[in-house]
Amino acid sequence: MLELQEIIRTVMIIILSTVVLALFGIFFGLLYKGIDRKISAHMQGRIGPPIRQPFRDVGKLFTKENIIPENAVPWVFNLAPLIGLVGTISILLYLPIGGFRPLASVEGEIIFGDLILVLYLLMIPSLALVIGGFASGSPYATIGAQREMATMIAYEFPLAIIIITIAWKLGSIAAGGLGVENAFTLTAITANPVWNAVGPLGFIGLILLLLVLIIVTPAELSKIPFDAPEAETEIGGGLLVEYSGRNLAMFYLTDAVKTVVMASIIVALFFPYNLSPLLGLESIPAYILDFIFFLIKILIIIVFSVSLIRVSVARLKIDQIVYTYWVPLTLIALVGLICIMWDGTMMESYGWPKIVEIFGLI
Amino acid sequence: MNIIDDIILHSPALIVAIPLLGAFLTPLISKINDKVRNVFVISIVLFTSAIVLLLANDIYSACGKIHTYVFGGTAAITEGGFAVRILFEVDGLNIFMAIITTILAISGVIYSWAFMKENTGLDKYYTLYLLMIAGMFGMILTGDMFNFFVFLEITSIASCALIAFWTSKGKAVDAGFKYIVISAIGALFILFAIAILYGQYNALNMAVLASNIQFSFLDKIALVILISGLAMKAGIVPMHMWLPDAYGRAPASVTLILVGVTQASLYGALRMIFTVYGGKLTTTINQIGDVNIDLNLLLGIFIVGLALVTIFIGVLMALKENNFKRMIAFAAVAEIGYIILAIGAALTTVFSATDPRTGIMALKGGIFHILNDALDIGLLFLVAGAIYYATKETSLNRLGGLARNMKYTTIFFLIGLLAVSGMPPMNGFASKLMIYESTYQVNPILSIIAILCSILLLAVFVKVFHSAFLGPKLPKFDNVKEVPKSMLLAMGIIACIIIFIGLFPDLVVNNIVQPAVNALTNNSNYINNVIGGI
Amino acid sequence: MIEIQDFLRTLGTNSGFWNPLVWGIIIVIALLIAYIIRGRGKKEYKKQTEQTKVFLSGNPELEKEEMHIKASNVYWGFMESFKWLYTGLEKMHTGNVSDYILWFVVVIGIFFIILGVI
Amino acid sequence: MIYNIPYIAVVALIMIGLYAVVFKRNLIKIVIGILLIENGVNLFLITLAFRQDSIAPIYRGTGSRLMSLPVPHALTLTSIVIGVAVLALMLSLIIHIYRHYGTLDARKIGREEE
Repeated sequence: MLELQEIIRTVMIIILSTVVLALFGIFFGLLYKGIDRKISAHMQGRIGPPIRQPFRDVGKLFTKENIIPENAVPWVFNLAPLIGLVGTISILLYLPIGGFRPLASVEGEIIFGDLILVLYLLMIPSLALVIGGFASGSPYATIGAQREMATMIAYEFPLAIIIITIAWKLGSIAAGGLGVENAFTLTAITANPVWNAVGPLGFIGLILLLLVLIIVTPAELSKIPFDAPEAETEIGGGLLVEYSGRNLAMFYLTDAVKTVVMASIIVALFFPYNLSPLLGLESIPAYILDFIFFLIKILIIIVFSVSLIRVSVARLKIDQIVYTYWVPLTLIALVGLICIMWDGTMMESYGWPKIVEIFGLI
Repeated sequence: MNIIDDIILHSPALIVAIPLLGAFLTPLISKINDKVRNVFVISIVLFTSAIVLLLANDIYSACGKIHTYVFGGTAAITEGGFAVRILFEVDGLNIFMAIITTILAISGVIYSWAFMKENTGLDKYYTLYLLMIAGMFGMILTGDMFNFFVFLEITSIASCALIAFWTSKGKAVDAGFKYIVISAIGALFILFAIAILYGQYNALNMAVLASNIQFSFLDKIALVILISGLAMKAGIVPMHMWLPDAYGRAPASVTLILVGVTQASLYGALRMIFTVYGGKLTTTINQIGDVNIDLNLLLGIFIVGLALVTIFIGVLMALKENNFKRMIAFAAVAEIGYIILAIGAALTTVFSATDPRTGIMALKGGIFHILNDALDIGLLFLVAGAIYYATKETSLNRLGGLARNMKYTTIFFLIGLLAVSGMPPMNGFASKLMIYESTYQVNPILSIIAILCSILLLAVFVKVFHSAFLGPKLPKFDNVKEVPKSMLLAMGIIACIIIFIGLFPDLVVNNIVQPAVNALTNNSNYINNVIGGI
Repeated sequence: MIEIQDFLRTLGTNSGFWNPLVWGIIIVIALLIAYIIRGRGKKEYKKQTEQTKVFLSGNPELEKEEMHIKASNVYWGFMESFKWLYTGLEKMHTGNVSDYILWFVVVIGIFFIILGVI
Repeated sequence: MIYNIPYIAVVALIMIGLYAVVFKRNLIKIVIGILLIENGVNLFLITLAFRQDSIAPIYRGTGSRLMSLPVPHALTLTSIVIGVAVLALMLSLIIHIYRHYGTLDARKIGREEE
């Protein structure tokens, strides 16, 4: 039974952590955006803007006029950017940021959200973009918005496969599953890293899934080659074409926070390891070390899934995006899923060793 | 013994009798005045609802309580062991469905006031409307196979006449004809199956049948026909094609109740599978070569296969459709798919002795989704009706910019959009979460397809949001005004319930869904309540 | 009977949890933060000027009806990728009541084979 | 063998009815098909009630003579009544359809653009 005092304590913790995580997300999102721009500029042989450029961009946008076009439906048009940012910030609460447990949970048993919730919340920023684009009442924005929606449908298929596969590996009571309680919660996923539980076949499956997730990320973030919704060269910024001033700044911030969110999800699903147990550290030094390690992991993932891909590939057409995700990538993800499912049977019936046992890590 | 106890004692009969009586009084009352008629109809429905709530309170007061009402006697089985008396047996599942019907009926009648105001022949409209509600209550509450068939036909006839109510439109009449052909054949096949069961066990009573059933070859044929017939009435792919026609052409207030009718058919299928056949499903084994397969597994896999096809084809067709109401109808098909997905997944695991938890959770999700589906789809149909009322347009291609003129309708549509596509914090999310997080134990592919199609549903309704509500202000809709208050009230009632369920899902699951699931999984309770009373 | 604490309970599914109230608190706080951030921006713009006209790369604006993208043109990219699927689906939906019954008979047949014969 | 003939007739009636519903274009013929199915089902119910050498269950005091079951007769009566209602409704809808489209071909009705 929950006591009143406990309820108040939980509510206070949640309020406090929302504030902290909102600021964390916005600051590091913009910072990573700057780093990403610098790195991709270097890859193209340019010097690139300074790392603090995104902060300046936001500052500049706040001083610009906030135009509401005459064809727009004002209340939807203004509300969409806010909802996008709010939805993105709320995801951070459910993720294990910096190697800690998800902040929206009470120590021990009570957890308030899980991976499916995160999957759905991830749609909110995209949905806000789509509705904002539709609400602009401009043909360009409408085209961009419907492309964003089609992209969303497209990448959600492989993303769902990845998330369900990992949860299945942990939670299934059939052959190969670990039978972990609450397999969809991120606490359980970080406590039982999937790599430790698979054999050679499952290892291949996980690699495939990781690969697909890395390719899903740029679409989730509307980056080249999957930025057909924005496509500056054909439809002039697409769904953002009528946005300006502070509304555009909100979308800019949403994008920044979402980058951190996506990278954190990849970290939580595939790389939940911490350095501190290895070095035998405890309490505050351990927290600091883990946090820094977490930031580095995020940076590496952003470099691989955003900077590298967007520099090296050209933009795809919208029907190509849908096809890419629904046919080749879904097939790869399904192969990964089948590998992981067979892996369990192999380990059970033929006694195949786990991959960690092969490398002698346990 | 006070009057409340008396009412509760006779409530199953009253719930059907009052709307039935009201239906045939309506033409008389309409002679007086339109206002009086409206007040009369809503008071009939409200009175029925009050009795439903009293009965619900009674059922939920004790765990596993079943209210049996025998017509013309006290014992269900006469001396000499003939189970010929008609009886109504109300357990957790029945009352759950009755509550859904109540909500739909109240908001449907309130909505009709303004929505149907300009039509003639409203006395007949309300007569048929009440008849339909009475038929639905009968289908839901009855404990007798033949009675089920009779109420099914009453509902079909009333709803068919209502679908074709706008006889000035050729397509409406066409849809009505299709509906009556479908339901007549479905009902006749169901009667055939009932006759097969009667021929073997000399009983029409569900509980008596359930206690005697042997699962002979004839029983299997009866099961096949029963499930197929009810599945057609529930609109499961590939037997769903009547549904967009009927839903799309009927007046919106009628469509709302039609949603309930499909749910009632689904309830019938659940009752047949889990209660009538439930006791013998696991002990019957089919042989393929040397491999033995439990019948529940086979049945579950078949239903899951149908469900996946239903979900997928439902959303894909909805994505392409440009007629607002037909589009919602296809979405309704997909939503029904979620329910039977959960039921199929539950069938495969719920009877297992080692770990029934997954199956029970899936069943909970499925039953919970029946409620959510009725509310979400119902709300969207009401919104579609409101748009039709205001603009006289049904094609999305000719709409646009209505968010400026119809603010409240837009908000209700947004609530419906979020709920039907299962976005948090609406009710659809809670039940879909339960479905995803239990069906993945059966096979991960099930939850993957379910999640994907839920997002496709989101895309479907975002398209509606764009083409009907957003966009530039169209000159031809300059004079469009917000719909009358009674229509807003009807939408508001459903929207409030949606948000309430969305915010307190655990409360609803524990207090309303759990008894329904217990009633399904524990059919010996249902049987003993009748057989034990000899 | 229902108590206040029942309202606060988290929905558990054996595999995960969902508490809408906690999410609601997060959303309210985050909305507050976002609103404060948004409030630091400039509010005004020049109404009823060239500024608020729709951007069409300099092309003249058409009539309002023409400016609204029709519902049947939305999701072109998706339809284009799955043309083959949709042609099949459209062939299936003939709109004949006879075909509806045919499907019913087919389903009974398949179901009978699965349940009765096997 | 002779007692199986009604059952064969039942199956034949239902099959012919289904054939008419599925393969005939004319709406009236579809309705006739439905009626055939209905008659088949009714015949089935009646056949179930029959016992050899039995009398109608309305006589009392006939000693030990077998009575046929009364319940299926009641069911059949109800079913016939419902069937008449459905038939009337279908025919009235057909009248409306004929007024709108001037044809009873199932493949030509309800196809107009809105």
